[in-house]
Amino acid sequence: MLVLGLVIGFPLLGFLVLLAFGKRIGDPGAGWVGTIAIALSFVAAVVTWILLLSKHAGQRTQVLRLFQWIHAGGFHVNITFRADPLSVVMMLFVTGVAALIHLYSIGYMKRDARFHQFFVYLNLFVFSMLVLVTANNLPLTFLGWEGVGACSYWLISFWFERPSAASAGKKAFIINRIGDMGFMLGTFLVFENLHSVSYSQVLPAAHRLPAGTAEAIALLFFLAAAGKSAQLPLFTWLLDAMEGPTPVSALIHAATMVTAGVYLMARLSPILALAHAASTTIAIIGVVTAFVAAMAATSQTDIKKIVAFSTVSQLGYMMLGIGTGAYVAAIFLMVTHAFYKALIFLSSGSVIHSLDSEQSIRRMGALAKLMPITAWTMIIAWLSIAGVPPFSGFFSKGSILEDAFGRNELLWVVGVVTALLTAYYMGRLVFVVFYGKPRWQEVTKGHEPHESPRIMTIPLIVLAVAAAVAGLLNLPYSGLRFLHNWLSPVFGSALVSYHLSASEKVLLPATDAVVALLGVVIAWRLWRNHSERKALEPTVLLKGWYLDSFYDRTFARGGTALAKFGDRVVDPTIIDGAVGGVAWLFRWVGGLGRKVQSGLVRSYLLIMVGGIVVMLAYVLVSAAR
Amino acid sequence: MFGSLVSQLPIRLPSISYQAIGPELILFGAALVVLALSATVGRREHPQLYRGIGLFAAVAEGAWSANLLRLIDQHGPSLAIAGAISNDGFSAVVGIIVAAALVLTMLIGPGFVESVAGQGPEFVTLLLLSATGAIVMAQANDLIVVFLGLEILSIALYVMVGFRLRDGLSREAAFKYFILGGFSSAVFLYGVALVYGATGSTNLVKIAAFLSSHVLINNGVLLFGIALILVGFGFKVSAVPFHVWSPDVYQGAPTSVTGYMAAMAKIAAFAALLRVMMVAFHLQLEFWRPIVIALAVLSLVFGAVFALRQREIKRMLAYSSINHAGFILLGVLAATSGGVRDSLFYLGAYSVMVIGTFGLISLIQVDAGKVEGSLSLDDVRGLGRRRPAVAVLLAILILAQAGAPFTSGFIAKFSVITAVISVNEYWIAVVAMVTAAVAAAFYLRLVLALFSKDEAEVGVGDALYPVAVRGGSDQGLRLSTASLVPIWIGIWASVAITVFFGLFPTLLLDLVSRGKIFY
Amino acid sequence: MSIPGSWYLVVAALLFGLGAFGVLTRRNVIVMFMSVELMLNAVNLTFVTYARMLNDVGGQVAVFFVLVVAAAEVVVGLGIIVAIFRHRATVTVDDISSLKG
Amino acid sequence: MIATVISVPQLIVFIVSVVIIAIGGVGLLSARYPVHAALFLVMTLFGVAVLFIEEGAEFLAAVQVVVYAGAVVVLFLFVIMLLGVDREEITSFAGDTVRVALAGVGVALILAELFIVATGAWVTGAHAVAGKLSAGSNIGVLARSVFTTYLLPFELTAALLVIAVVGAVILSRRMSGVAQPRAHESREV
Repeated sequence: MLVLGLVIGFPLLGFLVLLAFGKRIGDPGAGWVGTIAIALSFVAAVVTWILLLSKHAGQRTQVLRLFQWIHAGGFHVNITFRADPLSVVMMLFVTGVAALIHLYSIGYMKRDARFHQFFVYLNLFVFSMLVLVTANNLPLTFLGWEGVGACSYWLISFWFERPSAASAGKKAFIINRIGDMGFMLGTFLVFENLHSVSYSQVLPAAHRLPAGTAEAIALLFFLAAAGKSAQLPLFTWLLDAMEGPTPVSALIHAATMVTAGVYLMARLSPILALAHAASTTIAIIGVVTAFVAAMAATSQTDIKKIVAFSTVSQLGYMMLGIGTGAYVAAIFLMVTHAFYKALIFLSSGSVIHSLDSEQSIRRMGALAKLMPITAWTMIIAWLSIAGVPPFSGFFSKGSILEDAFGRNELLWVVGVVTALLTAYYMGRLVFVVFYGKPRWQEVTKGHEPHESPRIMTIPLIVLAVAAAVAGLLNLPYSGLRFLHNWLSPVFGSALVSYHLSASEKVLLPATDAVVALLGVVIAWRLWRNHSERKALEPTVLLKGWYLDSFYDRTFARGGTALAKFGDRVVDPTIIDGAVGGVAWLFRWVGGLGRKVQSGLVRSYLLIMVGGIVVMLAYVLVSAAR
Repeated sequence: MFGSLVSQLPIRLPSISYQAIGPELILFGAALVVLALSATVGRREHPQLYRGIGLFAAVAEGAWSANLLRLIDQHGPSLAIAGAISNDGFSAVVGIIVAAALVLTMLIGPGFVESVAGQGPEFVTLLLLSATGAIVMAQANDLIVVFLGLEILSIALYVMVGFRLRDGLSREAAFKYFILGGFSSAVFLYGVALVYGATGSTNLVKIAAFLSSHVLINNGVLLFGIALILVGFGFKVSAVPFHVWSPDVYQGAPTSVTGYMAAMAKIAAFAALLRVMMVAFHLQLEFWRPIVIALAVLSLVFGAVFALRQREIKRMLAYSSINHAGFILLGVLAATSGGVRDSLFYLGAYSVMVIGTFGLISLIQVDAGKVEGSLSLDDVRGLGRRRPAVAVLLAILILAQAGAPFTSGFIAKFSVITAVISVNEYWIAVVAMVTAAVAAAFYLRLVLALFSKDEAEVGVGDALYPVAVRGGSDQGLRLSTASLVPIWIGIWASVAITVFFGLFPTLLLDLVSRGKIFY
Repeated sequence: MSIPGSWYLVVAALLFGLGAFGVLTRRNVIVMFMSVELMLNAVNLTFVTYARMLNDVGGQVAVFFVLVVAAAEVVVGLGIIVAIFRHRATVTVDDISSLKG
Repeated sequence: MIATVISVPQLIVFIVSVVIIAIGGVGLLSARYPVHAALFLVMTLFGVAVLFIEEGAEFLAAVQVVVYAGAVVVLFLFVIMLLGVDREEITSFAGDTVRVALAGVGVALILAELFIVATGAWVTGAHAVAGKLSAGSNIGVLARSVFTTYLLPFELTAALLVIAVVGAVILSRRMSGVAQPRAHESREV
């Protein structure tokens, strides 16, 4: 399985080369080096896939062992990578989408002062992501998990000159820290109960876990996944993350990194299958996230915010799939989503690029004639995400909703309503941006927006084709369920299959199609000639349900209450966010530390004596029998 | 009458295992050689000679310990010299860690210290003597020997902290360290006295034997003694609330001494703490574990939180070392052989990186022409442009301290947390991880400052300490090339070791897992 | 019948407390240092008392070592104090507080 | 009743020496001049030495007087005179509420100790390990123990004393560096 090493090795090589010589290679060259590295990695991934395909279905799990990493008593961790149907699917779409986005970035980041550095981070990111999806044990997955987190942090604040970019990076960092804790604790629990952290040993032995422990492990890992995959209530960071360059949003915050949580849950499906309560929780959180984010998306005016909320919503769908045991459907949606969401982002990027970094849809409009390729690819992406047959979203979302229906009708109802909203808000985006009256004159100061260079449109076209036809991967007819047949050995008995009656099998997809078309029509009726409708854009939704400011208030004000020692002038930075509040509390305690450290020896002695007295009190308590 | 007869009998000296006390003899002997040479050759003519002897002694000590470890693996551990010291894997491994810390300091330290305080044999001598104390503490199988080792180490450190005697900050640091240290020594000693009263011995093995064969009806005095001993150790390792000295002393001491002190005091005190608790008081685990938990949790939390507000880098690192102490205490409170191993790993990893870190900070201070006592975040802003090598190396070491993957710091944190999980104290593991996350924030702040764009705001550090600086006369230090070469070797070695054991921790884990305590 | 050991122990404990109190309250660093010596003496008394109660020589030997340590500590400690005084002309502990924050 | 159990002369010696210790200790705490404090310290040391004798530690009593009272306290006095710091100190009891609270803490500490000590017979069962104290003359037994069981600690004191000497040399040598600020160039001590 040496070729697996190549899949991971090429991005690493690209990273190292760019790190060492990036500055010398210069503006377009560095981008090409990065792109080629990823493209080669994609080729290697294809070879891996073919090699696995040639094997019998039961023997498609291959492990590449490099060396022993940690060995401490019973605890050992090897640097081992795993090629199995699941990780190959992940590898293929990660490297494929990443290669296209690299190509696009060559055009997008042109003339940026730190052009080569951008590709250094991007290659490192792809490497980390591949480590994440191919690792054969939890600690190594965690390394990749941290690696993508760190790259995402750097890339969000890539334009750190903007203060908002820097603080957004910080927010992403801290919220992901909350999730990481879940990951580590989950790992420890797994090790405590199964005496191993290797997937090869843990997953087949998962059934030995006591039910309660399995629930706990599932919930802890879901905490990690919720942080990374931006589920309620931890999704606020993803919106701020849009401060990064658009290719970053496309690659990291739409196609790959944010889906890592879904991948992790799918990877741990044998444990999840034991945890019924946890699964139900995940399904509910998923569907609620999907709905809430879709509602919020209907009112945004920043084009990237719309897409970001849409991403959160789609991730909610994936978690719904995970929660209902429809792992294949979740992975299917993940793949198709990677295509159409990357496409939406890149198209938006193309628009933003031609409008000199303008992001408000209020100042766009009538761009379809000027940027035909961008417009058409965006429309394909819209129809895909809306679930209009026969575009890919129809099949992938349909299979999620089918299993949701099998689990509980209520989940299905919410899911369908969300689908309607999805078709609607994306339609709003398309009509307001590409049709209606031009409103961009102010921004462009006279000159007309023009189509992006070819290096940016080629990835758009490729992704558009993929988004349109990706449904072929898993058609809902017994012989044509390629992805299902490919993946089912991985999930085995964990995969839940619901039996639907013949009429349901016809009615459910029909409902999906009708709903999608309905959403398209409504959007057309409402937004064809309007760029603003106050009644349909309530502030509560524009502000993302006030979730962010709710955090501001609870944490920041809570902190303030603690410090109500006459200090009425609240530092303006406190109201900077939930993180600000917590950070402020820490700062306050830290300031207390500086007061304690008065420099007076006798005060120090007093503190020490205080410690001794407390200790002796404890002695008295323990000694008195 | 019979009594007087007995005392007439000739005294039979116990057999002395020179092999077991080889490390002490090498270091102490080298110190005496340096002193003797300086009297004949001339004090300041041959600074390189003294450093060379010191370095040689440190390496020899490490080699001796390694050989000792090999022999112990073959022939088994034993007690030596009338049971006063324990010749076991644990002491040999600690001997190796001490040697590593000493070698790095021998490379980095003298160049800096002697450029401020004048050249001479004293610094090298004190380094060797203090390391002798550390080895004694690691081997000690008797509370009296622990105390003597502690005092040898501490008194040498008091003097080293005050080595830049012409600077007010250094003198003040020495004084504070001394007076608080003297107080805590007295408390520690009182604890020893009470344990002696309760068990009839100061010998760890004999205490354990007594406690396992007798049930004390009234165990107050024993517990009292254990608690006071913990206070003494808590002071040495700077665990909250006995940490109060460390920010001041870390800041005031010559920077490379700070690194050495952070490393060596922790190695020695934790080694002795582990042995005392594991050997003598293992049966009292239920009693002392909550105390250690309290110390650990407080150190973790306050070390991390107090550092957030610091702009003074050396003080920030002092708090970070308090946080580290909390982590190492996790291994102690586990009180299992795994916990011992993980603590040793942490100590080894931490010592190497902290000495390197402070070496780099010394370099930055020399560059900036700063008083050694102060270096604020603003002073290092944009260092990545001016001195990329220094900035990158410092960033690596700081990230290692934060526990970044692929550095030994990550494995260290990971393994102590595993140790505490293995005794089912999950909440402590959670606390530790949360504080690691909080700590990551201030480490990151330092790293970001190193690579940020805007230049330094001038003179913040100077403005803060007008009084203190008055006594000194630091008109920009200059380092000769002859000093710079070993300094860079030491720094690179520290970074290389940190990264190497991050990539291949198994080698170090194998070593420390041979460090079993004999009882 | 001789005096019970516990009486000596109580005296020692009181002496230790007095010493600790002195370190905590006095402002003159030399007197603070003397108070530390008082604490060490209390420890010595404890050791000797236990030695008698246990009929064991170990406690007395310990005192012997404590005396040596105390002597060494005094030499270095007074050296530091002299150094400080030479530069700052103060032995008032509260004045020695430049390092803080 | 106590008198019936404990021999009267011993009791008198005990009480007298405790009184001496108490006066010395309290005096040390409240002395206004450092010199007085040093003298009070000597007084306490003498009291403790008497207690040592009463407990059969004659050698230690001698060492206590010679080394402690004779050498250590003289060193203290020497430094006090050298520095000329024998001036009145504002004792900290006045107007310092924090220190009063501190005093409370100190007292609590002592009371806690007393409570433990008062709870009684904790030494039951412990055997002499290092050697019987009653096995001969005090010095003889002590010497035997120092050169057998405690041989290593005894040798370690050598290292301790070397450090003290080196430390003293360093701390005092630098004094010359102050007189001539450029220490690098000043030739010798």
